[in-house]
Amino acid sequence: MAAGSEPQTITLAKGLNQGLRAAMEADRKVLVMGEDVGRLGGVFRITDGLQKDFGEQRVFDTPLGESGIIGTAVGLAVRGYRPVCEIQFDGFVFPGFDQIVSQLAKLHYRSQGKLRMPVVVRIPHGGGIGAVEHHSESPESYFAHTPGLKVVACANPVDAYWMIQQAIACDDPVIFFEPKRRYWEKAPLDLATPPLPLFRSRVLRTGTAATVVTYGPTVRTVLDAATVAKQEGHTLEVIDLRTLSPLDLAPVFDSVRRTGRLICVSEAPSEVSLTSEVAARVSQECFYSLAAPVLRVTGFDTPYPPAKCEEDYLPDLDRVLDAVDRVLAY
Amino acid sequence: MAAGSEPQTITLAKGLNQGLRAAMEADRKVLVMGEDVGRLGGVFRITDGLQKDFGEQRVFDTPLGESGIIGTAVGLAVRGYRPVCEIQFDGFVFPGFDQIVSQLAKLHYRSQGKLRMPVVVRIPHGGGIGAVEHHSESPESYFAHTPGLKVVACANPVDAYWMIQQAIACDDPVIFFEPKRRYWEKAPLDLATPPLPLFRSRVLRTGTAATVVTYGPTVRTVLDAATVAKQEGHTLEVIDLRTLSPLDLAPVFDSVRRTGRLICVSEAPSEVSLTSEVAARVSQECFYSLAAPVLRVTGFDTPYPPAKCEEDYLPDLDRVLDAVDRVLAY
Amino acid sequence: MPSRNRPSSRSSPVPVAGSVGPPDSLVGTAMDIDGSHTPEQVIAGLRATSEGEDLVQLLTPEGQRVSHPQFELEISPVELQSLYRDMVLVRRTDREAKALQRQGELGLWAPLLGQEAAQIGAGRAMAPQDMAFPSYREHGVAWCRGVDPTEIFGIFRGVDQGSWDPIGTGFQLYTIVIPNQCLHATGYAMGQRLDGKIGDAQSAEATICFFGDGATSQGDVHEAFVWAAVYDAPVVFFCQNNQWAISASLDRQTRVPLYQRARGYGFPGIRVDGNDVLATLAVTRWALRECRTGNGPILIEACTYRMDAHTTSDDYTRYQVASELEEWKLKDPLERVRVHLVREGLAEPAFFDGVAAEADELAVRLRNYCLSMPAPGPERIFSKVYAETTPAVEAARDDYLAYHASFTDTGGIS
Amino acid sequence: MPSRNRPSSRSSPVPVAGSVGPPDSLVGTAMDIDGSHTPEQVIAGLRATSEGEDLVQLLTPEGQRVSHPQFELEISPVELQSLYRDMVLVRRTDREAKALQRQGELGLWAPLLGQEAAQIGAGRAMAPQDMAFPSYREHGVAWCRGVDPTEIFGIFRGVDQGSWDPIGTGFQLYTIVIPNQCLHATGYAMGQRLDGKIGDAQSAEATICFFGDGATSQGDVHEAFVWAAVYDAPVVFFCQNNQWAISASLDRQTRVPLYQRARGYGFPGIRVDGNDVLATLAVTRWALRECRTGNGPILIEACTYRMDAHTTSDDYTRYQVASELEEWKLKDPLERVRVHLVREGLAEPAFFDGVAAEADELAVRLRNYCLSMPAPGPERIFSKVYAETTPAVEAARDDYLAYHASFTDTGGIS
Ligand SMILES: Cc1ncc(C[n+]2csc(CCOP(=O)(O)OP(=O)(O)O)c2C)c(N)n1
Ligand SMILES: Cc1ncc(C[n+]2csc(CCOP(=O)(O)OP(=O)(O)O)c2C)c(N)n1
Ligand SMILES: [Mg+2]
Ligand SMILES: [Mg+2]
Repeated sequence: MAAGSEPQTITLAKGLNQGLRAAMEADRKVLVMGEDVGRLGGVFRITDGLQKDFGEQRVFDTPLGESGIIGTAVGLAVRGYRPVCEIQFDGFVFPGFDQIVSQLAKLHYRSQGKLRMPVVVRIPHGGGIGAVEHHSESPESYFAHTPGLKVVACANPVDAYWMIQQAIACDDPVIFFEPKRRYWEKAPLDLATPPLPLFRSRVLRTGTAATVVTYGPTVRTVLDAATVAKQEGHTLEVIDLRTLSPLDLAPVFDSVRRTGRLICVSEAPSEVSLTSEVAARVSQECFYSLAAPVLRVTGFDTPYPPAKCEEDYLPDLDRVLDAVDRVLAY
Repeated sequence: MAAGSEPQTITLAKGLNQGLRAAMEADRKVLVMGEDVGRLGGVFRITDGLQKDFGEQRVFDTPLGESGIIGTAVGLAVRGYRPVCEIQFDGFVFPGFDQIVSQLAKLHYRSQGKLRMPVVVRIPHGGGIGAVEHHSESPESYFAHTPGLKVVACANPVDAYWMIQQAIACDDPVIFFEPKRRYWEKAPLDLATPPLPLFRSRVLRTGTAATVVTYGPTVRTVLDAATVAKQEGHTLEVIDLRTLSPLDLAPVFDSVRRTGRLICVSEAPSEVSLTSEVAARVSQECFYSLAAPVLRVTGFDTPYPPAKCEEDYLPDLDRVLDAVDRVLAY
Repeated sequence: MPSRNRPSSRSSPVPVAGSVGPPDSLVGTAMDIDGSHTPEQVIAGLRATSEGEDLVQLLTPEGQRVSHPQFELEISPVELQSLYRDMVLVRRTDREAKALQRQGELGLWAPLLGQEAAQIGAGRAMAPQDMAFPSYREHGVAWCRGVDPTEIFGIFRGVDQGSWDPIGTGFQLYTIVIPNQCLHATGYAMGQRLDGKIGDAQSAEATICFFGDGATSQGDVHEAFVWAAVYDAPVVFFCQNNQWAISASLDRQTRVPLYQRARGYGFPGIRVDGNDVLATLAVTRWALRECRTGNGPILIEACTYRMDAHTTSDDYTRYQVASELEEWKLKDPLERVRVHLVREGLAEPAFFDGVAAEADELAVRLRNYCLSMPAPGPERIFSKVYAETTPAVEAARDDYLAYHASFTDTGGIS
Repeated sequence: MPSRNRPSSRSSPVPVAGSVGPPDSLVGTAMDIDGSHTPEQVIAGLRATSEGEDLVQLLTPEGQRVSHPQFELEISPVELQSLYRDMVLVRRTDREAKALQRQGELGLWAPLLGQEAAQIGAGRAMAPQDMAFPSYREHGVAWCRGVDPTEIFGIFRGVDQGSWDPIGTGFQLYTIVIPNQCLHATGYAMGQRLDGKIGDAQSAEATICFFGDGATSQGDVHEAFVWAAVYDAPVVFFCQNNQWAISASLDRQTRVPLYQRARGYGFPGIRVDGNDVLATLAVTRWALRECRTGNGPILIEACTYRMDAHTTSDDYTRYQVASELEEWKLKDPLERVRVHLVREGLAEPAFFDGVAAEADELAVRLRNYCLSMPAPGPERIFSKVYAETTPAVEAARDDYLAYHASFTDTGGIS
């Protein structure tokens, strides 16, 4: 995909695929590893064609084991490589959690910079695809609570294309979340438009009635809700967090100081989560500006239910609008 | 320890030991398992003497592996046993994290009650003992964010004695945190005084200037701070959360409605943590009562530092009092 | 243009469920197992199957009974017929499930095509008091334990996560995180020993754990082997080596045959022809008996083949070798029993007609049940999160159900 | 009665650091390794050591050179002397560290007493370009890689978490979470292969990974074995079986000798007398060469014994059998080399006096350095959390340092 070529419409999946391709072309130390990432191109085809074009040395299927994937990636990083690990589904990252929390997150600190961990762990997250258990989890908070890690979530094809390249270029370990139910959404990619830095949140829509903060798969949900709210006469300011650790809340504080109202939306259970953190920080920083308490619209504090219940489990347009009604009622 | 015997002064470690003993006497399905829990009695001697008295069938050393410990405990629970697993140090729970999050927390829900998981996972947590890396972590938030688990933290010898028995009697999986640097603190145990239910927080001191909420090892820190603050003319209301999931915040809301000010104290990093949740909930529930933003005094958002730095890393009396000064300045 | 939804249609403007996956990932290929082979094919199959002295086989691909020094099997014509019947019925169930998935009645299906003998052989080897810990593909074992296929369908239709009684049936719930169940099985078996259920008594118990070739790479399998060996747990580790872990062929997981793993732990490892229901039955029966009498654990590697896609979302044409598939067709687990029954005159045509008719009835029943399977209501989200429920869960449920009702009442919010 | 602290004393009213642990857990027992044995004792020791045909030994406990069909070792008197010197110096370092811990100068110490031959043999077998991934007890290997003991002390004094250059020294940082480093070593070795550092060239590289007998039960060891085998990684898995995992004896981890684990993965497993520095050197040298030429991985089980407590916090009198300890004293790794050097006239008394003097000087240097070791300031907490720092970390540091300064200025807040 040569720069300067005219905007091309791509899916979020294609954006990731093209971004990985660009990163591998840019730096021969970049490796792609994981279960089924080779010939199959990953169960979501995100790595489609990479093994064919970059060879089995740089793009390889691993044995079945997430601790093995992360642990060997750590060793490869010590050796000077920049591994990009694919975790097949959100629910399968936990066997690798120890290597992520005890090693990947701590080695730079332990060695006081003598070892760097430029490792990207790609995780398709969230529900809404009618899957069986363990395929619809939203484990972002576990990682955002872990010092030493950086955590980002992309929500659209253009961000997907740029953010994966920025994550790979980052010298710190990055947990990279991909909104699996949005993989097939399309958008035009104009390479002439320079990307936002990786660790910045973005105001997607400006508004005055209330601020709505979200990330990942629910960004689309919130934008749709904002469209409906506008028809009803309320303009919502919509912010896509993009970076979950470090958090970039300055734009949120600015916004809430103007709107006086905040709603946090996420698919993850709410207890001890990213939405707790955002609500706590905004309540502190915007103490004198808040006209209403911060409301949260999230997945429920239960295990992820059978697929036939997920439409009720996931925050949808109606639940967001209901929260808008409630926050405006103050 | 026969009931009715006169109050006996015990350490927190002894409280746990006696509580385990009582639970094993009460129910022969209770098993104690983990690394070095047998002949050695655990590295902190919490299980001291149990193997001698209850035999190698009910109190046994396991091979070295936390996934193995939790995973076999799940199988034993399916068989009708009530395993009490010891994780030797907080930093070593992560190899068992997958079994805890994917299985222990979900089996009751998956089976819709046809399988019960009365498993207790004991974890000594927190710093302050001058230890090497991975021996001073505060991983409570990871578990409190996980639906299906119950999470408690004891802070004194009397609670230790009763809470471990209540946790073992609970038909749900309980992650049981023990404040390792407080193991040797003493208090009189009067068996005549009935215990508080397990999932209740407790007001330890009443006050009017501000409310301070904490749990585990920092309860002692906060009580000391309250003593000093009193000398300085400010009475602090001190609340020990005790239960981290489910949270029992009603007493906190009541308190804050009276004091108008809240400080949350925890050793854990603050980002996306239990203190975020408490701050968020109180900011919402006590929106019109808060005279000042909720302040947090916590460990820093860095990996746990070398032991020689922990005195600066850990929230101490001075940092709590400093927060009191700041919250009162509003 | 999105619009606030009406009670009737509460779907988000962007279609959600089911809308995912590249088109090709939604199409698999039905396998045509007819079993009419030329002599050349049969011989080729025979050669391929008998590779390795170490493979235990009692019935060759072309239906010949062969003997084995260690594993003998006395089996009556009626027993043979019922094993054949089991395999036909579970295969039919599998094909029907696949069809239902294609028609959108199931969200996903994990086919067992080709693994019928491994699963029926192992399932029928179990005693009523034994316990099985399955992975997610053990539909045939479930059948042997009396778990109705509709209960399996419930998982793949997304109406529940395993609705059968895991204790009463002696068949635990499916486990999707690979291979967590190996440790559960080991712990359960440790419990059987603690309960004194080891010995010669009729009441002695054993546990059997199912997992795949890919699963053997996970740490949990190792810890299960270590624990089981150290505690002499009465557990049979039954590995169905179907040669693939999604797109990963066996050489991604090991240099040597998987049954040899057991050597490093000090317990027996045996390799059986997993497409031979008699050999699988004999070896598993022996292994379970050994465990019941205190000589566990034991590892069994059942060599078989995944004759269909990994799941209905998988496109194996991207990685699987057609010739390999053809070769394995010659070793079809059902066909060899059919040929044997016919050639040895152990079953009349009427028997085969009867089984075929039974399969048709079963398929119809499953289809009808599937179509009429009730979807859970929103309250299911909040049900049984805990054995001792919490105020928070109760409150969340009440709030949501009230909110939910606001739509179904008077035309909802607007 | 608690009181708001003054700059001078900022300690909490309840004493915190160091104040923990039951008294008995703070006391270990110094071992008296003198090496003067009766013939009976020597024979007993010999018998005990040579249990199992499979044990590779080149120097018997009483200092006799023996030959081995597969592993020969040409070694000059000077080389022998330097191996002896290494062992004396690391043992002295170990004893000094233990003494410093007793005096409160180190927070903890993990003794290597008894494992000197295993570590010096393995460490000296490494080529400069090889990479070592240690656990937390490999002080002897560190010595061979030129890591000064004071850098090891830094970890146990709590001033840092590993201050040496893990790349330049070819010796990675200590790893405390058991046995995470096995996968790091495997990944690093995969990288060596990717870099084309396999072959006969002088520049060929290998990796060696250290872990204990207890560590072998963890899933990560298994995954490391699987990955290393599948990718032909040039890594030597060096297991120091010191018979104990804190209070767990070997039978808690396995039924069979640990070197046999390798069988199940299809790579060689060798058992060496870990108290025989010559055998350990020969076997490890061979294994590293095999790896460099592309024949990795290889597992080595070095049979040795933990002659002291697990750490200075451990009280092994609660579980360890004194007789076992006595038996192993007869197999002391230093003593057999000393006896050999003397009996064969390969070293003059002056040599031994020289080494003793050197050990004394080293001990003094280490002690002095330890006492003068600077404690990190609070800024260390916030240092190098990320390669690319974040505003949050910077702000937290600035806030805290300002707060901290408020105490050291004008008498602090009051
Ligand atoms: C921990 C974990 N990682 C990844 C997956 C995704 N996954 C599902 S099935 C599968 C392959 C399993 O292969 P195998 O063990 O041979 O069993 P088979 O599907 O062939 O029966 C993978 C990687 C999973 N379910 N669990
Ligand atoms: C994952 C993990 N669990 C528990 C511990 C606590 N622990 C420290 S050393 C040790 C025993 C290790 O024994 P072994 O592997 O034989 O090594 P050795 O100490 O004998 O050298 C244990 C259980 C740990 N460090 N890591
Ligand atoms: Mg398979
Ligand atoms: Mg050991």
